[in-house]
Amino acid sequence: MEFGLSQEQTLLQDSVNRFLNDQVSLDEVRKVAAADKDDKAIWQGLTELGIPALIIPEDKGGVGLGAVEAAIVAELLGYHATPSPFISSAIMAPVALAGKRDDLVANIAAGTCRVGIAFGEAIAAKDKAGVTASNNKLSGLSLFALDIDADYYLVATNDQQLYLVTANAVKRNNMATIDLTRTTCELVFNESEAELISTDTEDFNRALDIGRIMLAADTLGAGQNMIDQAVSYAKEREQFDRPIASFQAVKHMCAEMAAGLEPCRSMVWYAAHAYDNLPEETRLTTCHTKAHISEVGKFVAKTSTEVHGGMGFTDLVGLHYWFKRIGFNRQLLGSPELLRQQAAQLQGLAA
Amino acid sequence: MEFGLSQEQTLLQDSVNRFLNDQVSLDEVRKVAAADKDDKAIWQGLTELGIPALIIPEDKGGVGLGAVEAAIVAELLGYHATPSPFISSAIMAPVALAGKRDDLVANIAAGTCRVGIAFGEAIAAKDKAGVTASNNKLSGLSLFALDIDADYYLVATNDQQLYLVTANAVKRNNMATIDLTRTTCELVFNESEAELISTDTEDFNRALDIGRIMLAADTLGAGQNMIDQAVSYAKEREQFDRPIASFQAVKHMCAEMAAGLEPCRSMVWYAAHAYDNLPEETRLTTCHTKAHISEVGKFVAKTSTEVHGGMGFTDLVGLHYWFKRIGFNRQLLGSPELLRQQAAQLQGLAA
Amino acid sequence: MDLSFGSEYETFRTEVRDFITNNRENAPSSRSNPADAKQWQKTLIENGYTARTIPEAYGGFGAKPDIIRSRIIAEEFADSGIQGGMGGQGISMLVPTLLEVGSEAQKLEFVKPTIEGDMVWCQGYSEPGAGSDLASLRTNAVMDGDDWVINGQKIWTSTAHLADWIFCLVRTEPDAKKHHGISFLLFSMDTPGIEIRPLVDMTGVANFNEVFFTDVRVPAHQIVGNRGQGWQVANAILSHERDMLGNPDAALSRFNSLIDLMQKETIAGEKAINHPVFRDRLMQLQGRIMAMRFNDMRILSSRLNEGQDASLARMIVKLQGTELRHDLEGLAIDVLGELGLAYGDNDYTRNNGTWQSQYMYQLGLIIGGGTSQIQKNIISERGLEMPREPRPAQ
Amino acid sequence: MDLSFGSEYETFRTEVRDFITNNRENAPSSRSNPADAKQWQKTLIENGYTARTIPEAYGGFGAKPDIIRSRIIAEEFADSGIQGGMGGQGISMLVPTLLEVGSEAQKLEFVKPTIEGDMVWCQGYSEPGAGSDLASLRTNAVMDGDDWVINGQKIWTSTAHLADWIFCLVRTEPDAKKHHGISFLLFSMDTPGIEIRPLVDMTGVANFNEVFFTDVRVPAHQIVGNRGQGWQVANAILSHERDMLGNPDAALSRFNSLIDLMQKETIAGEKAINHPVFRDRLMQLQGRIMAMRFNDMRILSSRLNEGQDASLARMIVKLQGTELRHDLEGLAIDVLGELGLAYGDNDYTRNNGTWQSQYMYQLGLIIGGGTSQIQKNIISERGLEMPREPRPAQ
Repeated sequence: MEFGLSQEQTLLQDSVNRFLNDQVSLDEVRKVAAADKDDKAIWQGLTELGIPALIIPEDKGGVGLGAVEAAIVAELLGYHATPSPFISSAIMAPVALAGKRDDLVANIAAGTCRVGIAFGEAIAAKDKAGVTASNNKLSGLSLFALDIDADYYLVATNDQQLYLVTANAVKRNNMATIDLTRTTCELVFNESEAELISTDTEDFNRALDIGRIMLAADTLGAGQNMIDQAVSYAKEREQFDRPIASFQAVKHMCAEMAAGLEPCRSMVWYAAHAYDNLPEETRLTTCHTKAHISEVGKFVAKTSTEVHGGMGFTDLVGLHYWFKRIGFNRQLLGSPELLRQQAAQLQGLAA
Repeated sequence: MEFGLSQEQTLLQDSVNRFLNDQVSLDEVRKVAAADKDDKAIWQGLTELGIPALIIPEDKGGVGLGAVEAAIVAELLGYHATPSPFISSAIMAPVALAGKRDDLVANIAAGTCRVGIAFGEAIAAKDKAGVTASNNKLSGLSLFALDIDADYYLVATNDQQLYLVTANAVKRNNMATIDLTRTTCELVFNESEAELISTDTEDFNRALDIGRIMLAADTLGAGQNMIDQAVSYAKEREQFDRPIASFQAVKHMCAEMAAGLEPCRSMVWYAAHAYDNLPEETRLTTCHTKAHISEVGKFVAKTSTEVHGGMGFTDLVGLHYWFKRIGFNRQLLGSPELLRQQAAQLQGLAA
Repeated sequence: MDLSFGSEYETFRTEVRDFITNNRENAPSSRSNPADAKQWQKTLIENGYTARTIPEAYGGFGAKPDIIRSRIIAEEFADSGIQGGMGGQGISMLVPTLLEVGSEAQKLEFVKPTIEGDMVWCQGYSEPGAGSDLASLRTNAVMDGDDWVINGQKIWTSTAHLADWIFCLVRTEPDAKKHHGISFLLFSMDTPGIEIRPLVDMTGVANFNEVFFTDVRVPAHQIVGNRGQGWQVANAILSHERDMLGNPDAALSRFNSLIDLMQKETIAGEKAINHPVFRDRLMQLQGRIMAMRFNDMRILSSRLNEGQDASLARMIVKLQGTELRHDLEGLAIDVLGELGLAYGDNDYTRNNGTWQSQYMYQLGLIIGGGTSQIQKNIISERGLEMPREPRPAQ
Repeated sequence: MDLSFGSEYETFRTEVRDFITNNRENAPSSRSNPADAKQWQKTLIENGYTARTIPEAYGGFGAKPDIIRSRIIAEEFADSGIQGGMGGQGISMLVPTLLEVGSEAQKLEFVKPTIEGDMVWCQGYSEPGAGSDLASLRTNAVMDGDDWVINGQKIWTSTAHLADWIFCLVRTEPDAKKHHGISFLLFSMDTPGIEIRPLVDMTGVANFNEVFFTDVRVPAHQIVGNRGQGWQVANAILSHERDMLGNPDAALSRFNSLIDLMQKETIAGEKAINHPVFRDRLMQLQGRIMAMRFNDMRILSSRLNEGQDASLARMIVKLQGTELRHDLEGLAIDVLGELGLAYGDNDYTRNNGTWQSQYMYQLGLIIGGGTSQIQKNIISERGLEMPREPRPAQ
């Protein structure tokens, strides 16, 4: 029995962490956030590490690892507030496209193709938005689709069928969100040519499950970073002739954050492990994992900002990039309330 | 503009407080809780102060004061965890019986009659309970009716009609609750003779409104007492060679309690004032007042117990009498969730 | 209990309403030029609708203090949606300070131009190293001939880029105990050696500035109070500033916007207001707002009626009010789901993106003007008479 | 990640199950007499299902420590609903202490009768004046001839009225620093001068006792470790005690009862489970329980696999687990509405009134075994390496 990271997993963690430490400084994040740069150089670097190929089977040109390894990477990306299309292109898309468009999957693995994700309206259609399909043509509107720089989009219709469209086939407009480390867009479909990928909602759900686990892992990393920053700031910052870390109020705020977040690490590991190995547990665990971590993350984001005092509120220390990233992860692909409702439904506790 | 207690109100407060300080010690509360005594001696003392007559009009033998004065008294009763039928007999019953059974109202004022309240099933009927009327006879079951020693019960049927029954006409069984400072009973109606008091649900609602305000005021007082006890204990109790009141964690717990409870005082005053003067605001204010104070009270009850450390958990300091009293007030005559639902309905925000 | 203001005041209210009706067309909008705004301010002063209790000798209306009249004026201007008297730190903080402790010459020199909008001020209190522990500030002023020479840095200086003058706390007595080494200086922002850098905050906007002083020379007489008394001079109005944070009227107005939002927005085709979990959270907020509004009435009443103590009620406003607002804005974001993420240049923002910006800004207010932790210290020590933190052994 | 225990352990699990099936009729129930319970305990020891790793020389089974086997035993006995090995503070706390630091004579004298149930112990640590600051305890023992003479008072002594012996912390070196003046003594509860008073708590039950010592004489050799080393002797197992609080398995079992309750109870004619606000709170709890269960797996894994650090994961269990349970019990009360008030002698209690009694008892656990405030000190200081509270100046 081993519920922890293996040596190989620790090596993966170390190598990705080293890259992100070197290449994704706060300055770099700022540049992307300010739209002075896009995420392509970072993605190129991650591609050299094999990240887009991570969960793609070896016979499709991938590395053939699983959801636990993916969660390890997602956590690190969150820790460094890394701009990248990881969750959409490297994780959700290959899961859905496997066996359907293996050519594209191989291109994703090679880093020559990015596939965005437009699932929002299939989860909870927004007013005036929604996507319908007819004769392999899509119509309607999808909001907050992941990745403005994708070559393709994997689109879920209102009834959770999956279609693939090329970026050229749709009208695509940037949608700014609070989180400037990721890009989302409005996709306008007007009888847009599309390729049917699956009518089996289970395919939609599998891609959604792993996407949700990745967002939870991202929040885990981002939250851990905010705690680390808060503790470290509190030790340095002096007021009333002593480090504020020696005030019980500050210590207890940090203790409450750590106590909340620490079990989330096990939760992410378990959800990822279940995704690969325990199909009957996956969906419920996933719903609770994303919902619970979103709530803890909200508390950590607020509290760590408070520990920083006024500095936490400024752009100077840049803490807000993590604050907003946690906020983004909370709402995307299912808010906590929606996920808890789904968890109840899965157990027959709600209609 | 004066939103505070008048000189007369302060005098009332002082005289009731003096009586309770003298006559309702923790020892006295313990005796009633242990059923070594009932609340009759205390009620007799309060009767001599005119408390059962408080809100009964002067021409009916009462003192002719209003809901604000009633709330002042309820708060003090809560502060001292006083066993008494105040809310049922002195407040809710006279409101409902005024103009219908003025003879009884006069007897209540004189302290020669106690009227209990059985409204529970009209608010949210419990499984297998509920009261129906036919030809001035009641059938069914009402649970947690207030006052085991009442001479009459004012009973609300499932459809919120009000009936009066004599205690002899029903089967009455004691129902122990967590709060041993108040008594409740099971009333079994079996074609029990009853007198119709009102078919106008507004009469039911007016009595319910003021009952809810009184429970909120009781929690206000009980909560204030718990904060006072916690602060005073923290100043006395030494650990690590200093009073625990000098530890920031303890100070902040007390500050959070005070910050939560202090606005509740204004809320009770306003709700009581609205009850007498602002009919269009009464019901919404009342719902929110009881709901909000119940939530704050729950926090105060837990936190003040924690400040007391192990002593708070014992029977030795008796803090639990207030803890349980707050718990009782929370659930009776409408739990916070039910009240918030009603608040939404009153504003057309819920069906 | 008497919640009405009485007939005398209702007459006054009618006067205010009439004034507003008759002068509505002269009120400036956000796009008016400065001259119109100043003219409007003068009209308001002449009619006693701003600078009301400031003596005529210093340019004010000269009325006796009357909290209810002031409140009626505030209510009526807020309801009418037209601009009332000018705000800003010069008018709200410096002027009361000068009236209390300034010299006659300072009152004559500064009050009139300030209240008439000809002299805009900013406040130089906080420093990067002096936040909760403001008295540890290190910006220093050294006497050189007849001038103070100032070096150091201030932060959180809102409107520094628009201000003509600054009122500033500086350390002038380095050998005194920290609270006794500070002086309160006034000087022009045109003085050589001042550099202003905008301070972008988490909302993405520069709501504040940093201000750097390098050998800034200020004439010796531009001090308020004596050398080393700056802390006492500043302190009276600091608590006044705290009183302004956590205002429940603003929360109520946002709450009403939130109800509107929930009645309009849909969640998977169903109106948000019909979502029982969100509705329950909405109702919880309404209860909290009610409590704070009635608490506010009690504070007002205690200022009107001698012998009513509402000191604890006042102490808790900032702590409770800012948390309440933060939670309220957060509920709107949750209700909006993915749409709650829209921010900045996005056609799909709701209420101009204010749910997100206020969610963050209110967190700033939880921190600013005395953090929640400092508020809890104050409540426990001054409100509950619990002991201060013991001094650490050296 | 490998969540299975492997085939060797599955074989072991089968053995345990077979044992349970074959011996089920010998297991005592709550109404069995003490002799039967002791006989069952002996059977369990002989088969290695309790006292498993205690050396045979001291009456145990003498197996090598194997966390997984221990866990499998615990799981299977819990699942079967029949009684596993005896518990109590003698077996869970004193025996490990003696095995670690007791003299050979003490091991031989005390371990066997204790694990066989012939010697029941209680613990004398806390005092009215020594709670969070346990090391400030004042019950003292003075050497008189060959005896210690003990005077003082203990509190929170569960099972004192049933215990044969007590293990007790007493101050023997009044001039030493407080942590260095304590000794760890063992003595019979029959010793003259001991008075036991039941301590009723807020649940209405005497779950604990106070114990008073007046000139209690104890032979000098009944000390564990040396004079003044009592704090160190006690401390190793104190942290072990904390590990037992906040167990997520117990929370899961209560959660399942809560689901049952919500499926049965109605609120104004509608099943409680269909109440969206309560259901959302239920699901929040389920998420928290899941997190704590997986956290627990991680702790187990760290004990099995070298190099896996789960120290922070362990440190937070008590804090999170007790709050979780308190909230869970509180939800049940809210769901029950007025019925949630029923307690004690009331035909309408649900689950025997345990929702209320556990709501209170779990609050007791939030306080006991290191309050939540002490837990947060530990997490911040040991887990996050934040500085200790500075010593106050004298």
